[in-house]
Amino acid sequence: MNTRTLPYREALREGLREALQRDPRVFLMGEDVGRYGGTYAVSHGLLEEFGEARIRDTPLCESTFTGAGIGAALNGMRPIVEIMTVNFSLLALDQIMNNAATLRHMSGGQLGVPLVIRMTTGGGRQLAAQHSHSLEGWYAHIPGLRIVTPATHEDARGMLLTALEDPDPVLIFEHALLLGVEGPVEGPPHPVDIDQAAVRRAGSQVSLVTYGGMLHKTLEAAARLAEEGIDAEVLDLRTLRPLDDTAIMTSLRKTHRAVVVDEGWRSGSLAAEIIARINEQAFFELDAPPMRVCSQEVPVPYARHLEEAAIPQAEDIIAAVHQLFG
Amino acid sequence: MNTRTLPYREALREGLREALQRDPRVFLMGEDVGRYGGTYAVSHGLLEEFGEARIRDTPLCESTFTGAGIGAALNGMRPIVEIMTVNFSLLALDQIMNNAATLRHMSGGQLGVPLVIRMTTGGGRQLAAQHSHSLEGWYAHIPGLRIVTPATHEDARGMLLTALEDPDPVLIFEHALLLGVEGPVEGPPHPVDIDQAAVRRAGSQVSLVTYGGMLHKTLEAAARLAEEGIDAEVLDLRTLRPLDDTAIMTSLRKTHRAVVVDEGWRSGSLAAEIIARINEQAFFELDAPPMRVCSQEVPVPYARHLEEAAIPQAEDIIAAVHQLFG
Amino acid sequence: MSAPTPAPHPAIGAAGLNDPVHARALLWQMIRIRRFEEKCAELYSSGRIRGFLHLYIGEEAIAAGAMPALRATDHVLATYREHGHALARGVPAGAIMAEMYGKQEGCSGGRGGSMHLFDADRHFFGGSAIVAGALPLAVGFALADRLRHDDRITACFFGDGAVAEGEFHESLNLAALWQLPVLFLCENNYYAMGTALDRAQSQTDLAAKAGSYRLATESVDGMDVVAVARATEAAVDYVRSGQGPMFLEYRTYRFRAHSMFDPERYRDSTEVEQWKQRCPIETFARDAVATGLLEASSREDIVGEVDQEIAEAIDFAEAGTWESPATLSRDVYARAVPAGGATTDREAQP
Amino acid sequence: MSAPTPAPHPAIGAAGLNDPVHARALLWQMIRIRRFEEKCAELYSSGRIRGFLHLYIGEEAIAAGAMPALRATDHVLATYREHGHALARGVPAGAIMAEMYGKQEGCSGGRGGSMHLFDADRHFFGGSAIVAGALPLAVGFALADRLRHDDRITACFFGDGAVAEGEFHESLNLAALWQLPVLFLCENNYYAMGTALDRAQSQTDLAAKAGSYRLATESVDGMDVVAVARATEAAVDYVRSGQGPMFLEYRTYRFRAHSMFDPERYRDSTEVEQWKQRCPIETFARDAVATGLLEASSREDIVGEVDQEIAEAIDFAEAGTWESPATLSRDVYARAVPAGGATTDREAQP
Ligand SMILES: Cc1ncc(C[n+]2csc(CCOP(=O)(O)OP(=O)(O)O)c2C)c(N)n1
Ligand SMILES: Cc1ncc(C[n+]2csc(CCOP(=O)(O)OP(=O)(O)O)c2C)c(N)n1
Ligand SMILES: [Mg+2]
Ligand SMILES: [Mg+2]
Repeated sequence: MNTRTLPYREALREGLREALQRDPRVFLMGEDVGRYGGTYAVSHGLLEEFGEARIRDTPLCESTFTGAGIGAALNGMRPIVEIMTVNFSLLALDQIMNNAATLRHMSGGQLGVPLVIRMTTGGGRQLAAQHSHSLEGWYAHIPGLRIVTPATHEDARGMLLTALEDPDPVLIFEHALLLGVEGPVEGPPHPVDIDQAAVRRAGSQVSLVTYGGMLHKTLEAAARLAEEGIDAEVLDLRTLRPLDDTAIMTSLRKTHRAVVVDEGWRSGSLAAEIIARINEQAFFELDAPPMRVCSQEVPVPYARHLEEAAIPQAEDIIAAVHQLFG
Repeated sequence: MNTRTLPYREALREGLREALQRDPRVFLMGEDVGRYGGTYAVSHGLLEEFGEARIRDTPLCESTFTGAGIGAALNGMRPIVEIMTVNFSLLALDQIMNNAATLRHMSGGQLGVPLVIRMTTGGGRQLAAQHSHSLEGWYAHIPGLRIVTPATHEDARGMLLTALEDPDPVLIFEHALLLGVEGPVEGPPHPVDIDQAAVRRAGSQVSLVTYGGMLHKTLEAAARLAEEGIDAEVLDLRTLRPLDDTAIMTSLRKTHRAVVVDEGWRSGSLAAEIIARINEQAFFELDAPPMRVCSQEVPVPYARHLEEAAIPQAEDIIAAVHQLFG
Repeated sequence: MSAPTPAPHPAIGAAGLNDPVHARALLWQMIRIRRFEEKCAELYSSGRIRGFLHLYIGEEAIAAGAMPALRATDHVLATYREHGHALARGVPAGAIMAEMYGKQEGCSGGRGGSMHLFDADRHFFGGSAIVAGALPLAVGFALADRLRHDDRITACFFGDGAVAEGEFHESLNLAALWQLPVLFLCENNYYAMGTALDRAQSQTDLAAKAGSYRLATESVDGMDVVAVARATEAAVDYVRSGQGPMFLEYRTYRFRAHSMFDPERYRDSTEVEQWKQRCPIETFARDAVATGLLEASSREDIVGEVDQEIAEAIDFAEAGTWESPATLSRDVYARAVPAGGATTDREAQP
Repeated sequence: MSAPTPAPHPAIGAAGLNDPVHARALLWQMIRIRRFEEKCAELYSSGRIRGFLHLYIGEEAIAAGAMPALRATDHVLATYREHGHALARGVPAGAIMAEMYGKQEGCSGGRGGSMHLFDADRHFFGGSAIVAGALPLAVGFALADRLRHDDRITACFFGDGAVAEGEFHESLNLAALWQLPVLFLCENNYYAMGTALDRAQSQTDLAAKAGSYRLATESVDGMDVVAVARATEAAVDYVRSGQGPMFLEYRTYRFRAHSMFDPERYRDSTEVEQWKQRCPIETFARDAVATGLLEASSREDIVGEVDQEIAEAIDFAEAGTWESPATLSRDVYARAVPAGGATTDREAQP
């Protein structure tokens, strides 16, 4: 296979370009996606390639351009709405929850909202409390949405294409810390299966369940644990709603121990949901109570060392595993 | 003690009146709180008693009147913002999460937002998908907020007074189904302790952990279980953030079994958080995996029988307990 | 505040009509909506209809006058006060009634109720219960048509209360900036629940306010069905011609409470009575008969016809079936939730 | 679009001044802000400052001219581009610099960084990183003062980009409706990141747009520090006199990129160069010297003074201390979390 290495940002762009080429109904809309080239340069060059009609810069109005994406989707298009970052998506939440997520059911199945909303997420860049949210797990509470979190380059490129085939709204959370990271993709852009979680590292003694930006810290932790002789399996959830319970329980039945690693705030985290499901579906498989490594329950602070203390680090994952075995 | 019986709505009103009488810094602001008398007649009569300056009707602009409440709180007042229902609070979520909840920490402790936000919550009145949300458990994810859910008349009246003494933002969720229900209060209005959960029915065999509108269905279920010889304890969480872990674990150490009853959608529910905490803090006390009874993962439908099927009912709680003992 | 005193005597629209068929159609639609809703109110009292119910009574001239100006392929969005719009758009009365009964034969399968009437085939994207929440959708509908070079337009009805919301501002700006084929149709009935217009807006001239976005605007007497029809036709032509969006204000009044729960403390009955003098049905029927456009008996005939239709609608609703709770989770997603995916079972599964 | 070509030669504000002390103070503040930020850019490159850094370079006349019009007890809110406002408001340069270093001695204890400068004692409610997010707060500040019959006013700075957001609309309406003492200060630099004003607003005359809320409006050349000062003084007087809110637009330009990450593909360098000809520092210094108001050496003297202050600020920041992560959870709530309450411990506790 033809394997190439490229930054995550470019993998995203390849996915976008492919999507725009494949289907004339697809267009990209959001703040500074065009002339600026995308806040994080993800859409750089696409305006020149596809023109203003399909690469639409919007004014600052998150609620309305998201709602307009819903309307365009209802009316036959396949819009990709970019909300610059998850932090601004709160302004669009009414549209997302009350319109995008409800219209199919509320209309008795007559309507559908095949909309893709992309946004960057996560902390780690010293952007402080209003710019460092990790809310993808929180969004996963909402029925009617599909939530995906590409952690690999193949997923960054392919999940968009899969999402565009989905007749329902899909939210894609792209971790900002990954944008510059290099990684492999194979062959031309193609949709990827988003229904199933992926074992990113097979192991037998403990299941480390994670997703998105935390995958890399978790893999790092697993590598370091391996040096100590602890064989950890790393499961990348990929889709946070609906969760792939089968994959989680399969891993757990092998390892009998779990640590869930999640950048969201601890209380009400996706990690809590996973622990609840483990209880419901595999309680008697457990050798020890499942644990979670989450963000501290504070608005994320600016200072580097404080931010590092607020967000899960590889050390925290290792410490949790030690506790589990200790 | 002087015990009176009155509707929940009037208990809320007594709390409001007392708050306005006690402290000239207190004012009430929101849509239709004045001339209309409150959408649910909670504030009926207060305009006449306290005047337009302190009972302020606002235009339809949830984000801005909530933000204005934050600003007024920063500037020495003790505003009570009424968001008519939780459903519209999504429009104000940016102000709640990015300003109210962060300013103290982000300013290094210089600022404080002593704001109270009240809203009705919950389904059960055939108002369909956009008007039946139960998001209080979801709000409990946000550090910097306190979330309270008065389920009794004493709490309906007193929690507001306690909340106004809090130097930080407090969100009060009043279940719409309770408004017309009669119940007792004792003596004159007074603040109530909101730090601790309350055992509403002592029992020894299973802990039913709940809050808000679900308390009454849970008590009903407990009463019916008692007839079968199952002795259930009912714990009313009262404050959803911060959770009273001690009370939960104390009950669990007694009963060794738990069912969490929560009107929120199942995935990512507060119930999941409680199960995760039980795992973390009392795993080896468990005789069986804790269970949860939550809303179905659908936008709440209009038709009565469908809505009833979507929202937890006493029968569902009983069935869960049976399963636990079965 | 008080609502502005009505103009002494508005130019009666019937005077501007010379087609008796058209006149009868307008009167028929207004009476049909009125009688339908009066029946709804009864059915609400008897518990057949539940939830919230917002009556359009007094405002019928708008839906009746405006809707015929649109093509069947245009898109229509409205609010929770949308029975009249649905009826005028051609959604069968039986399907609407069944929806309010919560039956599967309802136009939203019984899941939406009064506030959420939908009919995709008739491009009726109906009921929205979040004030101003449909405006962004309308912008998106229009954008899609523009991108496809389709000459369909999108009409979005909303109330005066919506004008205060941020989405109004954002939506008018976006539509004007991108010159989209949206027709913003503001039903100004001078109250948002209990809040009078001048207690909600620093600028109570809503067309002037809308004009600040540099789009075409017009205001019209919403109690005059012919004026509504003419103004809407002109607006539709303007928008369809590609000159950009337009804002049209209908000045109207609701004769009934905001919803079935409203004690109406915020306005006094003399104001209501004053407006009732301008009842769109009374005035139009009177003038159409006076000018010889309609027979004196027309009104009675129409009542008979529509009452028959409404009775059938009720029969249809009564005979309708309840969806089984077993299919409750259907249509949350179009695709079945994948194996291993989120469980939607209600009981916990240990 | 292109930004509007600058007027041929603006009326130079220095001509309207006759107080050399005042002239020097204005020049001093502008140069101080400029030099401070040039140093910030350097410190960013060397990694001492992190996160986002938005420079105000080119826009200094606004903060320098406007801030002295306010009383110490008035309230000031700004955006993430607020170093200049903080400096002009009297927040010590050392405390600002230490904040950007992330030190505890920073004006927000190191938790806020460049975008979140706060100084409660100086009524500087500073940095807000959600565009338009501070406007509702400003309305609330003003409401509180009005309720207490206090004659303090609230000044809220924001950019042209904020005008498109719903909260702009809602806030101007509420302030005008309730006649609150808020001064809306729009720094129109013709771009919101890479989006030019005429690609964001259907109405690019922002004062005209604001006027649609029926409040007083004014536009002024934001490159002319004296014009800024005069217009702001008049606006402050107007608002303090209780006549209601006011909207004041400063027409300005940022000479640098939006933030340190911006490749500036959306505007061409000739446009930037054209505006640089109107540098508020250059033009004012030139004219003040030409009219004899200031010595030719003033500028150099001022640079010396402020560079000294900035060097000390850096020393202060360098010497500052890091907050221990052990106190990270402090100040999430004012009260300690009650026993049994939500754990904030990072490791799970089985
Ligand atoms: C965002 C939002 N806030 C509040 C409400 C509650 N509410 C329902 S209708 C209404 C008044 C709307 O008035 P208007 O837009 O004038 O329409 P009308 O009812 O007069 O037809 C209010 C406040 C809501 N549905 N949505
Ligand atoms: C609600 C929101 N959306 C998007 C952003 C990202 N963003 C930061 S600054 C900015 C441009 C704002 O422009 P303007 O208001 O003109 O201020 P300027 O930067 O020109 O001073 C954008 C889009 C944000 N911070 N908040
Ligand atoms: Mg109205
Ligand atoms: Mg700008």
